[in-house]
Amino acid sequence: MDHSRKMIAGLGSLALAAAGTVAFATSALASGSVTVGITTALSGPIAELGQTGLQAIELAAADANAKGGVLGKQVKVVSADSNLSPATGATNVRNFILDNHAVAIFGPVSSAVAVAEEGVAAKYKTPIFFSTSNDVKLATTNYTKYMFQVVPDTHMEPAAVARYLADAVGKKHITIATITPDYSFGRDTVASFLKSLKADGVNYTVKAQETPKLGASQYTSYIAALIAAHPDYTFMGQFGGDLVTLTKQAEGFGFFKHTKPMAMYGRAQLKALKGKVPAGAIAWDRAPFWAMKGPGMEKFSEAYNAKYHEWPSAWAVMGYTAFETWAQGVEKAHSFNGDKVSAALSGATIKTIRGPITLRACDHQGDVGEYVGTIAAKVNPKYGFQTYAHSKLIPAKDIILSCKITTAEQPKS
Amino acid sequence: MLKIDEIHTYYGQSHILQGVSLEIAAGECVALLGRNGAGKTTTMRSIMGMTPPRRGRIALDGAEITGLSTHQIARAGIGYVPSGRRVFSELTVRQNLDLAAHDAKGTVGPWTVERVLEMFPKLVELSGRGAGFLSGGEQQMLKLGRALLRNPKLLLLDEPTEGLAPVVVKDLFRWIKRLMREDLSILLSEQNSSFALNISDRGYILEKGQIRFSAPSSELANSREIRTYLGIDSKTVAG
Amino acid sequence: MNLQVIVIEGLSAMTTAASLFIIAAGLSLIFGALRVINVAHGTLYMYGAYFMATLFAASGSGWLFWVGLLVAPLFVAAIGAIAEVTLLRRVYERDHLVQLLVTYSLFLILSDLALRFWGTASLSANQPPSLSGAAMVGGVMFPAYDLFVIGCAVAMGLALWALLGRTMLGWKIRAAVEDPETLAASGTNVKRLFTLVFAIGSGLAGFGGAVIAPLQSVDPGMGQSVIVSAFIVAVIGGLGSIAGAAIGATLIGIVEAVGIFYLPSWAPAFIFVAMIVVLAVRPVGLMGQKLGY
Amino acid sequence: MAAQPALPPVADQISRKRDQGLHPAVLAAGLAVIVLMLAAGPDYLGQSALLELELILGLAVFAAATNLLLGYGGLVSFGQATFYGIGAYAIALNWMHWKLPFWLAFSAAPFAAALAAFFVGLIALRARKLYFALLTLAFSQLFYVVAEQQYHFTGGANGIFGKMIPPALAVPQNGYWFILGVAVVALLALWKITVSPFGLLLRATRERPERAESLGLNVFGHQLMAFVLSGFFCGLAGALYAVYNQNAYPELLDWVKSGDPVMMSVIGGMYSFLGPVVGAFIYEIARQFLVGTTRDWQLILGVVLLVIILFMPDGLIGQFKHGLPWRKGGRK
Repeated sequence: MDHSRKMIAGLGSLALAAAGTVAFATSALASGSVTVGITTALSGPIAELGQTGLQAIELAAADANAKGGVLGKQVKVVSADSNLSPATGATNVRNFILDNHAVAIFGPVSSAVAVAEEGVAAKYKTPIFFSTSNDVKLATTNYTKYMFQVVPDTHMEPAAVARYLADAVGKKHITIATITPDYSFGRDTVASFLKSLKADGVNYTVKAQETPKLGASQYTSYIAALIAAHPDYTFMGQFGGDLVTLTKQAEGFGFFKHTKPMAMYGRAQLKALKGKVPAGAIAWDRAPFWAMKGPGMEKFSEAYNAKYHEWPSAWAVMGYTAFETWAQGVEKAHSFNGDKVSAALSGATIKTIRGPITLRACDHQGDVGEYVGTIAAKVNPKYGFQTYAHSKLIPAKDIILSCKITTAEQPKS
Repeated sequence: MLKIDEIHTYYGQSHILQGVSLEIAAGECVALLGRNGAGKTTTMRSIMGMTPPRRGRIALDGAEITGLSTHQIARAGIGYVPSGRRVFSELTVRQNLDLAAHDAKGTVGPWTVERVLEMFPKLVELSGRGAGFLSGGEQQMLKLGRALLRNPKLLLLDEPTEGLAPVVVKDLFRWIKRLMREDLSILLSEQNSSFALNISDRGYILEKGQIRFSAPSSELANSREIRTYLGIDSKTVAG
Repeated sequence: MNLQVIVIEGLSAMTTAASLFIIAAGLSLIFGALRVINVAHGTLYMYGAYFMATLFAASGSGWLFWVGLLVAPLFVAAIGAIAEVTLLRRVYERDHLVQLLVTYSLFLILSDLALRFWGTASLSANQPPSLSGAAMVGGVMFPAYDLFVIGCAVAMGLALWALLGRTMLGWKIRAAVEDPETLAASGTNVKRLFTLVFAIGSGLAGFGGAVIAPLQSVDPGMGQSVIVSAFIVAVIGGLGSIAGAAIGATLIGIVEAVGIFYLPSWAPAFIFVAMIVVLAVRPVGLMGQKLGY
Repeated sequence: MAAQPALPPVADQISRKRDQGLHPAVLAAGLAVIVLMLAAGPDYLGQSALLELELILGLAVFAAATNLLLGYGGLVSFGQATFYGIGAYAIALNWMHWKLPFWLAFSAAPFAAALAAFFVGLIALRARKLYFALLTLAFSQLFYVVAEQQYHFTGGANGIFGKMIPPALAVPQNGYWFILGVAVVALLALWKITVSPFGLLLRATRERPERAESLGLNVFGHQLMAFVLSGFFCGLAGALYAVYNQNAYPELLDWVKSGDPVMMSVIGGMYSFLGPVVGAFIYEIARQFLVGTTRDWQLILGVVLLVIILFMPDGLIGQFKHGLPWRKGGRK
């Protein structure tokens, strides 16, 4: 047929061009553009997580475009608010893929939305990159070969904190209380934390476990219950604004004089609390730019600060990393095709601003470590908030679940 | 004093007043008569701007008041005594009066809280009582007092005898007579036609939203046709 | 359970109750006079908190806190007044559903505008130095600021009681609740009175936000998370009744505290159960009156 | 429902007030054409449009079922998502725990929702107007909190995701036709209910409850029946959602979700049967469009809603009947 002959001719000439000089091929392709989609929380209580992640991905796309694009194509970023609703998130992903012809999806904030989006992306064989939500289920029970997680999962993160604590307390007996949002993230985190403590041989007793609802505005009754428990350490699983609220209210009780708090104090919380984070608190963060070494990281945080007039959150650092991961996957596969990109990234090692990341072939989890440290007493003059006095990168190899465990839970087919 | 010219008033889709015109001269007491649902209360409410007419005009002392809101019409000099138990039942008697006096600030005229209490001495002893606990006659005093505090030029009395004991009706008769002596213009809507015709100078008869007759009250009272129409029993003429 | 725990639990229940009352009182006042359920009330509360966080973040010196406490309510009251004049005034005659949807639209619009003005990040207002730290109450440490919040709630309750019971404005509001037409016939500009009531109710929300701001993270979700609890408190107490709101807030404060202590995993469900039980027994709320709505 | 012989006058009065829009035959023909066009959808619509339609068809049933209470019964419920969510959860929970055949779960879903509606209605209908609305809201939140907390049973906040529908339905066109078929049948059944003696008596309870009561009509009983029927169809709509998206999660039970069908009914017009259906199409398409194109979607949605509420009191369908707004210049 005339039509197919034309296509064959076209493909042939393309192949010729590719086989010819690389420079020629690149300039020929540069005329086109390609779209990636990000749907995340852009309104509501945890919009900060989505917003900073989106900003970083836009910055990453701009950086890539300035260098000639990905595989010679300029990258366009489309975004939409998931409004924290799984249905909206899933529909957005579908629309990105079907209507905008998006070739990659970047992940949402809450795990409920992530699970919904993961399914849709897989249905349309489009790679999806999780850089904020970190539910271990995304890579186990809900695993699809199109997902990649470049953030420590809900097992790794608390395991890192447990390891840090184990190193600090040694053989001493300690009492622990936990307070986590009544939400799958909170539940999984606290369960993994306690399990990891046991695995690390820590001699502990749990005195109280509280689970206020996500987005609560009053914690006094919970704090009162915690005070009654007299724990040596209090593991606080709240994140975002909830952690700010909890810290402020607990501070008023003088609670932190009697217990050592442990929580995910990131850039936003440190900034919002303006020097009022209890000094010596054990804090962790998936990607605290101030504690991360390397010229790439420095360049990124300066550029981010110059563009958005704020320092990057962990969500921003990882959003950038996610984009880098996808871009290198495309370069390796030499294609935007989802199956090819997925195959190229599976087991690959990617160069990112935070250093090399290897995406395990068994579950596509990146071998990213977690940063754990103690909060400094004083505000860092350059950044305007308290950073860590001491910090440690707990490497992924110490905390990541074995492939045997994760693959056992993956769907069989 | 008040001139109503061809007003049409609606409640939703239903056409209640179909071109009502009437006039009240200064110092005159005019009765508005008719059966239940003839449009008496709607006429009152139209004047007060509570259910503004869609067509026609109303003028007070030559100045048009159609389209003004209720409080502006009240401030223009019309006092309104609604029918039924419409006192502010959660407030005390004294608070009811003070509230009206506060609203009347700046008006010129003889009526003050003291003078109202002089006219209705019963209210003095009741002043601390919740207005919702008053008897029908006491509430009538309070409503009248409240309206007078405005120092109005024109007083609208909507069904004042409704639900009152005969002895209180007699009191009411005296009060209205006294107000007439003070040169207050009054528009009185009544079911109790004999009461109304006895006290008023002129009368209008409303039927189905239209004025059917208008004549001096004595003439209306003497016409057998009208008496039959209004169903006046010749034995129960009050006053 | 020892005495200390009882004291702390009791005080925390009161703090919860206080902050609920602070939000619910304005909602109930507006409903009482205007018969409108204001879905945007939580958002107005958020505006108060944002205002405080913006002002207080600028310097952090103590006196600005007191300025904020005065100015934030005025700022929010002005927003409320504008909303009343441009939107709500048009729908008093329509049914409740329409009014509800108008305030819901207002909620959407105000939430979006807040995102534009203040961004997505959590802001925070510090506690003024004079009120930070812990105080000793009944042998236990309790946050001084929480005591201040309880004090504010009591002061607000008393002020509303005095306003409604002792002032001409209060009498007029109560008269307007009962019979706006007759009130207008005595010469009161009822429209303006309604605007004023809506502004006062909004101002109370703004005051609440400004008071609570130093106790929590000020972020785009804060209006949404309080509005349902505020409804529940106002409804349990009986819509329109300030005393009812106080009782409802206390009840919820106690139910929550007890629930958290004994059955933490079910505690969030308790306030809904409380509301269902109260309304099943008294369909108009504890202090509500049977009215034609 | 016992149709008392004493009642025809009320019912008759109301039936005369029925939709005086297009001639019924024209309307029926028009609707048939629309349904046929929808049925042929896979021939000319893209995949994303088809999926969008699947969602909207379910929502249309949800809105029409809610409007049975709202427009016909005068009962404003902010808790219909309870039943929508139960419908979806019935399928998801069966898939996760009991593994009974899908068709059994699908058929049982509306009955489960109706049963829940019976108990909720029994309590909520004791309260009046606003209190009723807020009580249904409280039930909605109660179910929401429970679904979020009973982690091991319901999957908690993440909900349940998985291959819960038979492979035949997972084929995009089959799924679409199935949802279209069920939705059309459900809408027809709902319409039948609204024009039945029961539907007319229900309107009587809305328009003149005292009169209806004095004529011996059991107002509470009728309202409860309406609540159960509405719950049944909301549950069916929820089951259609599970077919469309193969999941169930707590947000489906939230009061915000309950607000959706109310909004759709008001936008489309709650005093005509098709109003909520039209509202569902317009609301969902507009919302999708705005969310996808602008960060300020809440602002625009709010303004659009205001315009409709303030200037089109009977919704878009009502507006169509009364004449176009720019032609008549206000209705007052």
